[in-house]
Amino acid sequence: MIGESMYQELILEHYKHPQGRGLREPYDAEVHHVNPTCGDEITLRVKLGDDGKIEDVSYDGQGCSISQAAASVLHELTTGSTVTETLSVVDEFTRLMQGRGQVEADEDVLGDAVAFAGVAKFPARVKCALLSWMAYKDAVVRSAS
Amino acid sequence: MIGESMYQELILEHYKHPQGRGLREPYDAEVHHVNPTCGDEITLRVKLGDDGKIEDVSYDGQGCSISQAAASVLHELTTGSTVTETLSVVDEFTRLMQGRGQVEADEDVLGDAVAFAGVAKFPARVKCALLSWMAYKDAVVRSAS
Amino acid sequence: MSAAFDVERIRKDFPVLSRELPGGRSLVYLDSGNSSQKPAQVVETMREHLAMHYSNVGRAMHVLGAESTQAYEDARDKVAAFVGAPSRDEVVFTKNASEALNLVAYSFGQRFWRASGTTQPNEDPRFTMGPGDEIVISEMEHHSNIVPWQMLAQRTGATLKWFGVTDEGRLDLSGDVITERTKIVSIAHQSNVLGTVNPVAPVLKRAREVGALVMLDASQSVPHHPVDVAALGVDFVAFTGHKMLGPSGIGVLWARGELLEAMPPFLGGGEMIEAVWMDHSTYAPYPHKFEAGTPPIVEAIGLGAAVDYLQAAGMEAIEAHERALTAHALDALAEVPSLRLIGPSTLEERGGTVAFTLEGIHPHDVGQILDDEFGIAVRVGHHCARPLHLRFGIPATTRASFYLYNTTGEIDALVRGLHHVQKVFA
Amino acid sequence: MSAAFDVERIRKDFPVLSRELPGGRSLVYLDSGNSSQKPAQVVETMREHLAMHYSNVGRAMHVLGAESTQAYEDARDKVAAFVGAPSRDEVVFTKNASEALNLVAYSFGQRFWRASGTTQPNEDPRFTMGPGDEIVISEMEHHSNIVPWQMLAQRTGATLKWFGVTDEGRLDLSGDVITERTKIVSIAHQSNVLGTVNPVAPVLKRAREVGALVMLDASQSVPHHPVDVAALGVDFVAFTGHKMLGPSGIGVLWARGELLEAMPPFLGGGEMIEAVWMDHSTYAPYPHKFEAGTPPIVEAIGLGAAVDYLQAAGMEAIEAHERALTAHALDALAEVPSLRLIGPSTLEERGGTVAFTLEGIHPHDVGQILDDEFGIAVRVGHHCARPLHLRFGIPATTRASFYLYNTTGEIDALVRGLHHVQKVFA
Ligand SMILES: Cc1ncc(COP(=O)(O)O)c(C=O)c1O
Ligand SMILES: Cc1ncc(COP(=O)(O)O)c(C=O)c1O
Repeated sequence: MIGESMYQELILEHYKHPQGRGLREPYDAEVHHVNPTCGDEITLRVKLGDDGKIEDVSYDGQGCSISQAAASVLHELTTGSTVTETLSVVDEFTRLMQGRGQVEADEDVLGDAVAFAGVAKFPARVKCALLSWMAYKDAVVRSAS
Repeated sequence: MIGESMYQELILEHYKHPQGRGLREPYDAEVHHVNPTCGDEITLRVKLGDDGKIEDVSYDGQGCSISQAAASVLHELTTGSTVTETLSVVDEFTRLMQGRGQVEADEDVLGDAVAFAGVAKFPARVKCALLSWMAYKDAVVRSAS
Repeated sequence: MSAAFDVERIRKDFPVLSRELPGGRSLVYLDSGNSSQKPAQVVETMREHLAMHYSNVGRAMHVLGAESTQAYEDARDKVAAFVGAPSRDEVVFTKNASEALNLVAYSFGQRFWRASGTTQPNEDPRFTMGPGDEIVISEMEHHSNIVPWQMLAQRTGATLKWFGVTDEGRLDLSGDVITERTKIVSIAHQSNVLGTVNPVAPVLKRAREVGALVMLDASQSVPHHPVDVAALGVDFVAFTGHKMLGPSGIGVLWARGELLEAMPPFLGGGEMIEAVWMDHSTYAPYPHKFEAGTPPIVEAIGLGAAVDYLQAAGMEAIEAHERALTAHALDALAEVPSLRLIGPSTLEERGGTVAFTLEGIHPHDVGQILDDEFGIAVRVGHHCARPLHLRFGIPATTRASFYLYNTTGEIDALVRGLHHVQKVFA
Repeated sequence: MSAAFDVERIRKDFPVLSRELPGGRSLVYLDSGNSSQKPAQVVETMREHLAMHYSNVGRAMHVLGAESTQAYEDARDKVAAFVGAPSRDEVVFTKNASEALNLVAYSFGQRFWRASGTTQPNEDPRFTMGPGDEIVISEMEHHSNIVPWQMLAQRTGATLKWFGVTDEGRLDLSGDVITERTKIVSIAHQSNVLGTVNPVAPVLKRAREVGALVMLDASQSVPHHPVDVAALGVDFVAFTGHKMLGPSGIGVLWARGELLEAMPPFLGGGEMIEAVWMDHSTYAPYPHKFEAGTPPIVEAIGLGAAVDYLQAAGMEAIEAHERALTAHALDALAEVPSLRLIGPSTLEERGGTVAFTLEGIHPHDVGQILDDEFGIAVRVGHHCARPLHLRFGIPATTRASFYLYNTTGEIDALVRGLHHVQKVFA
């Protein structure tokens, strides 16, 4: 990995001890996303609070450690933030992932998610990292409408 | 060309002073061949003698010096020889031309036609050199039948 | 020539230009319109990648895979920026310009069938093609921009039409060639024989009026002029690596994203798919949808290095240098007795390609003697533009074509050579 | 391993094998089934040609044109001899194996139209294709030998059928897949996942009984075994340069001459024509008929150098070396707990490609940790054979594939690496 491991401790930590995993009620929207290339899957639910904040993101799925850890980090970063805030995190994360290793991550925005920076060099893994995040964006749009 | 000129004196000599050029009567077969790639053309007539020898090869055409000189040399080498002899010369000439510069010419068989050896390295010119010779072969087959 | 453009320094980057040919001749390379020479920077980039960083792209998840993928995709970025593509994803790598032209031609008139065997017509009206529909090209096209369209017409029953060429070697726009039936117009940006740079705007305007798509064969323009595909406003642009200091084996199709989206896939296989079942498949987003199998990886990387080189030299400077060479050549050739220029005799809207005939001497002989005696490499024949030669009633021409590394001294050598040729055949 | 085969000496020819990866790891390259590394001899041949001898082929009439043309056509001779082609002209250069497979698929069911617009059906019954006709492939094919045939079925309304795969990873020849309606059978010579070498004779025999043509996707066999196309007796063989020590950007289609003669052209353009008029063209004899535009010149020359290298090493010796590596690997991997081998577990009719899963650990993670921690390059995913993975009910596998430069020590490193992976995810 061009000198730095893709498997940051943090990613392994999230993989082995996923945060917020499991599908919970109530929810405003549920989506099911699949990565047809590698077979990774995720089912994800979003519950909005009355204050414009994300009350809960619950999920279940299967796939490699990158896709599973990404969902766990997503849960941590979104729950309790406003929809607008979380969408800008999603955008920044997407930018980082699609930057083919040439984009500087904005740590202030991304928090723990910067641990995924090393993934960006592997186009085949980028989709794993983005799977839950894209599902989340989709779910937010649906729950708002 | 790779050290030796394609334009041997002999080729230029035949080009400037073509042997046996012009269409003559009588003849047993007449053919018209065209090289569609470069536009070279030849009309060629063959007259067989009673002794199995070629009595006359007469021709007219247009094209580059290689194609014109090749017709002149053809006239010289075939007239007065037996059909069988000339066909083996044609075969040897064809082999030389299609050998991409890697075939040793048999001087005993080819006579003056060895001057064309340098042409073999240029696929685009090989057809110029072969035009009249292929026309001759064609005409001989037709006159025999 | 501009002070900033130091041709002697440039020449040092091209090893072959200082090569001694067999027999002790030095090389005068005036055949860049056929294929250009390669600077050491391109050769070295390819060598280094092949020797130390090579692996397959996209699919590999290891250091070498990451390095190759990054270098390959970087090359796409470079090419996209070089021609002003609005999006890098609109750059499809092919093996040459011919494949790019065929890819677009094969996009039309593909009728899709369901597994059950009932016809499932291709529903995008821009890409249907059948009897009554018309395809427009021109009489000055390279065979690679003629034959794919002839084959399309044969496959679909559509009609092939073409712009004529004036005596001066310009596109004849006078007639009513583009009609309401026209679906696609495909013409050369710059002719590979005449040097003529064709006017894109009026053709595009007329095509837009009738709702036709427009493709430019930019094989001879992208290497020699600043080209901005967005500013041109056309739909498809094809060009080829080997004519722009890059290696063989790599070409480019640029197309507007929404068209790449709408087009059916052309070559099927690995890397162009999203998911495959035995009985059907879904396809990857463009550009990968059109890049089946292992792409020309090292070749794309070499092309990226070529683009770097061209940009460092400066496309405006290159254009100005070639313009000066062309002016010199037009003047000098005008002095050669019985030389007939085929193509524009002024500098207006023309590039550095000069084709001509010498009375009574076959171009094959001209080319070969120039090479034999002086090491001057020109191209002779119909230059893959036989219909254009038929139009001028000649089987062949001699063509000298210039690039950033050529000098006026080399043009003078050509002129001396032509005088000698005339002596040999006098 | 035979005494004559000195793997350490071979390794010295591959510069990348002594490369230090970032972080100080050394490289263990077990991904040659994806793409092979290149010996210095290939890299240097290409460098030298690009720098000092390059020009376009066929059409150029000067020293460089002659040198390039000769080197390019020499490469064709070498490849033809390497696979036992009865005639050098039966070797068509493509950009990769995928293009070769598509070229053949596009030969079927091309209906030709006259300029007048009336249908002119393709008259050769071997190449007609329509509803009722059948195409046969197998479930173990690479996407590049699936998608082109799916697209052909869609274009023509023909039916796509396939051989299944047994639990042991062998072609299931039990059913009646090939029927009187079959027009073409296209299968892998060696599977790129299972390593299985497929039995050609029974398939060919059945195909001949019903008058069907047979194509072999030899992308994974030609690099690793002595292959003689004439002895095999099939009609078409596709393979690819980058998997056999050659560069990217070059592939090969071999086909019987009479078929190349009968097939319609695929890509149209320069070099594949005999003569062109605006409204129609006549085509060059094969192989040029199928090589439109500037071919991958330097890439073919590089492939020629690769063939030289393989022949000097000896294909029998390479095969024996890989067989020993495979034996070692099958033994060693059997010791890894919860490792499931996908493909034949014995050496019989199989090559040096070993795919497997580790219970509870996703192959993506296996591959990445092997790379991260040990510099071991394997391939993970579905290896462009998704239907085969669906067949085994798994989304992905880890695949190690061997070549002449690999050692048993590298396989031991892989096994140690797998134990480590299991620890990380324990
Ligand atoms: C069995 C098989 N067929 C076809 C291909 C396609 O080859 P290429 O990517 O060179 O087109 C490959 C390799 O990717 C392969 O392993
Ligand atoms: C105007 C034009 N179009 C198309 C081509 C074809 O390019 P390629 O041979 O790289 O496919 C050429 C060059 O040969 C050309 O000059």
